[in-house]
Amino acid sequence: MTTAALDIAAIRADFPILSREVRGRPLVYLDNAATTQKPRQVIEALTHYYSNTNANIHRGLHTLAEEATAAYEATRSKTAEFIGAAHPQEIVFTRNTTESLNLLAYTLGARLRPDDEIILSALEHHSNLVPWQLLAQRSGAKLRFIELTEDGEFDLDQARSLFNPRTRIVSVAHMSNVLGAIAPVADLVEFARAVDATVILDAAQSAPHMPVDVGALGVDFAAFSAHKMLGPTGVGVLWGKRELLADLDPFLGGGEMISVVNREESTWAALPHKFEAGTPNIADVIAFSAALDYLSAVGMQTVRDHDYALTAYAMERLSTIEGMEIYGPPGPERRGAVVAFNYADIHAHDIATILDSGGVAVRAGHHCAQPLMRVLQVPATARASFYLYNRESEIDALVDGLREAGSRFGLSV
Amino acid sequence: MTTAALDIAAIRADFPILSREVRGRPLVYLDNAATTQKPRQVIEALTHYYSNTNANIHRGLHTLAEEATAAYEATRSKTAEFIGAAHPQEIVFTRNTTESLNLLAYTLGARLRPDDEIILSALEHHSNLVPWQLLAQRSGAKLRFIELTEDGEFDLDQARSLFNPRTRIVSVAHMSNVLGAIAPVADLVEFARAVDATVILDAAQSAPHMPVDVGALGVDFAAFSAHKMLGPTGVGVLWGKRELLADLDPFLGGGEMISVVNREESTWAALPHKFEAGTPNIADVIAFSAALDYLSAVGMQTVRDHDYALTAYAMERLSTIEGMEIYGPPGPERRGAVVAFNYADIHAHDIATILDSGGVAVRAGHHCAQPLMRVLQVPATARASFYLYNRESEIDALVDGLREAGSRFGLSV
Amino acid sequence: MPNREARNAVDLDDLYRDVILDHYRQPRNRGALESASIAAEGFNPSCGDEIQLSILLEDETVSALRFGGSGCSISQSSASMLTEALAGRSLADARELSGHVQDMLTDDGFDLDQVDLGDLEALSGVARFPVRIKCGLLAWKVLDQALARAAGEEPREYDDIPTRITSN
Amino acid sequence: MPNREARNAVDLDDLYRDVILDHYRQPRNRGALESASIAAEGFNPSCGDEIQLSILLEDETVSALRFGGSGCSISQSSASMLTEALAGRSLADARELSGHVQDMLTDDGFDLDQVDLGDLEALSGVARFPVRIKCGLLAWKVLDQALARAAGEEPREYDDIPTRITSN
Ligand SMILES: Cc1ncc(COP(=O)(O)O)c(C=O)c1O
Ligand SMILES: Cc1ncc(COP(=O)(O)O)c(C=O)c1O
Ligand code: FES
Ligand code: FES
Repeated sequence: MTTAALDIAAIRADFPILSREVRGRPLVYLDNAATTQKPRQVIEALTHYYSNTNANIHRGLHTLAEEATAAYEATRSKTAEFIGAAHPQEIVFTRNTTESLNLLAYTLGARLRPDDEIILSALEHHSNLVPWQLLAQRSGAKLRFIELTEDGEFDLDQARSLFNPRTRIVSVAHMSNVLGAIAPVADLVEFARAVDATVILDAAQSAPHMPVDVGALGVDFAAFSAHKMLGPTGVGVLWGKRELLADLDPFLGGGEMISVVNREESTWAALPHKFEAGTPNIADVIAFSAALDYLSAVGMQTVRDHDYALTAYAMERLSTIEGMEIYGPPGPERRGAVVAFNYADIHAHDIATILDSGGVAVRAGHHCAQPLMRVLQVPATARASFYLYNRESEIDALVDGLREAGSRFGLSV
Repeated sequence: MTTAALDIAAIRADFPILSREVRGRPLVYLDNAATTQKPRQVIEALTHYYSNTNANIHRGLHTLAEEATAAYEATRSKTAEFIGAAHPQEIVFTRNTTESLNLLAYTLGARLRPDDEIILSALEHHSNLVPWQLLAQRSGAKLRFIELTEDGEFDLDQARSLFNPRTRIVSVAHMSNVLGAIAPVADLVEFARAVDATVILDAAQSAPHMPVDVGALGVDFAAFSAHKMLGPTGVGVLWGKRELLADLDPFLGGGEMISVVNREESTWAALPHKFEAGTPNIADVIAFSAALDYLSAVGMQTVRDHDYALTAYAMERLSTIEGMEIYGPPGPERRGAVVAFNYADIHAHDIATILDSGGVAVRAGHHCAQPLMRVLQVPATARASFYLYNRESEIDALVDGLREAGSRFGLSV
Repeated sequence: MPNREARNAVDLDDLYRDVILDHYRQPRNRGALESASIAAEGFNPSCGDEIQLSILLEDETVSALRFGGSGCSISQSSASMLTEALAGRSLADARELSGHVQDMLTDDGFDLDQVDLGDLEALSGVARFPVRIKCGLLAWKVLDQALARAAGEEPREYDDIPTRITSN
Repeated sequence: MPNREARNAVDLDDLYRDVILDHYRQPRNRGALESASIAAEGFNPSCGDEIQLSILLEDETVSALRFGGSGCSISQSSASMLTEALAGRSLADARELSGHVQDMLTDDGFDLDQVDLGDLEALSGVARFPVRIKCGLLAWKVLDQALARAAGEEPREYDDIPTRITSN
């Protein structure tokens, strides 16, 4: 393992929840693709904010409001830097990835015409599928799907064939939350540029797990969630190229997003405020700063290396169990820290229950990717997903739990 | 003062921020209509959640997810009880009042036809105006405005005259964030029922400051924000009658809000999940429970009585200052704990700066109610607003600061 | 830490009783009745698992029934046990039994000694696994729908477990 | 607590210098020039305050200017001082002065001793009140727009203080 770079014991000491017990066993938290745990630094940032500077922002002329506004805007700058955005104005804070994508579906979508086409893929999370379905219903636009290879990766030849002059939008998961597969962004951008389509990246899994530089990737918009990268719940990020964001009509109307309001019509605030209607989730945005600091201090390449090592170890150990089926790319190179699997004919939910009784938290179900389940021809999978505080011994606990499940269900283990 | 019922010293001890200093003076926080401070109970609920039960909710089969889901849904039940909703399913968690109102403007709005009419009032917060302007642009519906009396209250005769068979929606502030005026809800409901219009209450200021029973009020929908009632930022509430909510199409698409997802179309989850797409602001919703508990323990009538006493005292003391103009209803009976004013020709922002230098936090500006400023024929006002931890001596500090402002600007004080 | 292990083991053993695993591995009455008087189905949206029931009624009595669908050990064994327990019961009797089983799964105060549920008692441990209660209930909610229709009542809709009558 | 009071008082005195209050109470050059070569206006969206400038240029020199608008003491006195300070200056000179004033308001490292800003120095205290800096800048941003246009350049757009040329 390449965890030499990471002092896991020190990292674990930063996460209060990791010392809790579940059903009498130490918690083994392997549900990081759903949401990650939070370091003390993030929790303390919240406490500090509410105990010292809590105020509504932007329109205040008193000291608290000034301090809160400065801290809020500082997070915006830090977020911009973290993903290589050209300017803090390109960062819009939303509730989550889902809202970021819906914002795009509503605003970009207002321009679509019947028979315009939107390209998605077969592995999308519902959050990058349903908003486009709703848009298709509103606009008459058509959805097209990139299919997967046997290994669960985008079929590039078939993908290429989908692009045509009616293609307006292509929106895909940068990293699959089920298969772990990493999308071939450069190719998609190339295909899209040729037909002048807008490229959106659902970076909900990639931003937390690997270095992401939106400038270098060459996409137009990206969306991700703070809660999946050590930050608080309730904070999503929408990044967009400044000129593209500026060109969009507003999504939600209300306080903060306006310039001049008359009874009948209004004008809009400058970016990014145009897209942040009402009182934002101030405290959590400010606390997200601490999460970004934490990840930056560790280094995103180090996070990726650690993920890689754990994923390799997990795949190796799981594949020694007879009847184990692992989905997605065969090696850890082209995938993130997500291992979805099924074990013989034991239902994924039974696996999750049995693992939980040993303190091991994994997720079971369709992982908000029902169409992908149909492609895989399974009703559900179990899924273990890792992050920077996980260690090999936790994967051993996972394997032990799986053996217990096997023996309970009468498999030879 | 009727503060006998409240042990203010004990209450203040629960709010860590109240012991901080601003520019060398004890903080006097009179900007509660913008956002309130948070008691230690709420801050600790956040710390406790992140240190013990943090997990994504609803789809988890492990212990943490189960505990987090239970706590999240318990807040929903508590919120329902707090406002007299018939069922927890009637409570949808959003980011803020603004998002709740936009959700309605998008979903109710999808049914509007050109020349349908929407009734608002002259005093609306931008958050209850701009969403309807955007809807009017999308749908061709027309906005109608209830005008104000000299005292800053709804002109009921003129209001009555606005209702007609084309009226589809009436949406007003239950309590004005500038004038404090309390809307004549019973009359509006009566007018609306006669023409079968939907009644929406912007309860952003009322839910925190007085007993609100949506059942007794007879309205159809109500919206408010946790951050204005001791809760964390990032949590809004949309309440709607169950059959009305059930009848609406979804707003945001994504995880959690679906039942069956196919590539081309999907079916929706039951209420209230249909309207909660993606990972919600779990931690803050759970911490909002502690805020509701706090307010319930004090009692909303006691909060209202305390507000009343402070408002009466503030109005009395301010009116002794020559050149002071106070906006809104003359007595505290028909208004909330908000006192907006202008002092001679000193600009509201200069007043706010001078007060801040004495530790007194008030807001100055248009208070997200530009059309109301035009009705009042002022560019801006200063505004002091109170809550359960404020006391008379803080109003004295406000008055002292105003005298300082007066003398600086050469007024006779 | 033997105590913890023990407590743990007891927990899981509570859920995965032998009877349950037996019904899961060898389901009874799997299939569908061509001549069914009523067919109904339901699914658990949180996992996508589903149950179909087809029921033959003769003289207000359940004379035959079959189940179909797919899902976890709890939902499938619960359905399998249901088919065994119901055969030959009167409509009224069947509805009472269904009420007992659902109480057993959801009501803390339910007293196992008050009623004889036979094999179905094996489901009692499910109550201690809150997220699995829905699994245990699924087949019974579908049954309720079917029996309500058989009794000429308007079948109730369940928000959390969408069910529907597919034929009668 | 005399120290605190003192520190406090100093702060506010820094902002509300006599010169500023004097210009606020008795604004110089209020109005508009009918014969203006260029007119521009801008407003501060965070408060709604606004400034209009009308400027008469003769031989690349500001020969007259007037301001209008409404707002706080800082924005209005800043505009009033601007009109006094600029009259008679060459275009280049005016732009340089504007640069200095804006630096004084926004640049921590600005050294007051390096340039003689006359009465405009009174604005230096504004820099210590971050939320009021926009007030001090408003008139100067409008000026920049006007002068850019006068110099034949495309006027820059400010995101935070929308300004526009209204005639030229
Ligand atoms: C009357 C009223 N409506 C709506 C809002 C908007 O609330 P939020 O900013 O929390 O969405 C406010 C608060 O600013 C308000 O006072
Ligand atoms: C790939 C992907 N997209 C979108 C989402 C939705 O994120 P959120 O629930 O934070 O909106 C997730 C997380 O569940 C995800 O993994
Ligand atoms: S997990 Fe689906 S019914 Fe049990
Ligand atoms: S407060 Fe508006 S410019 Fe000063």
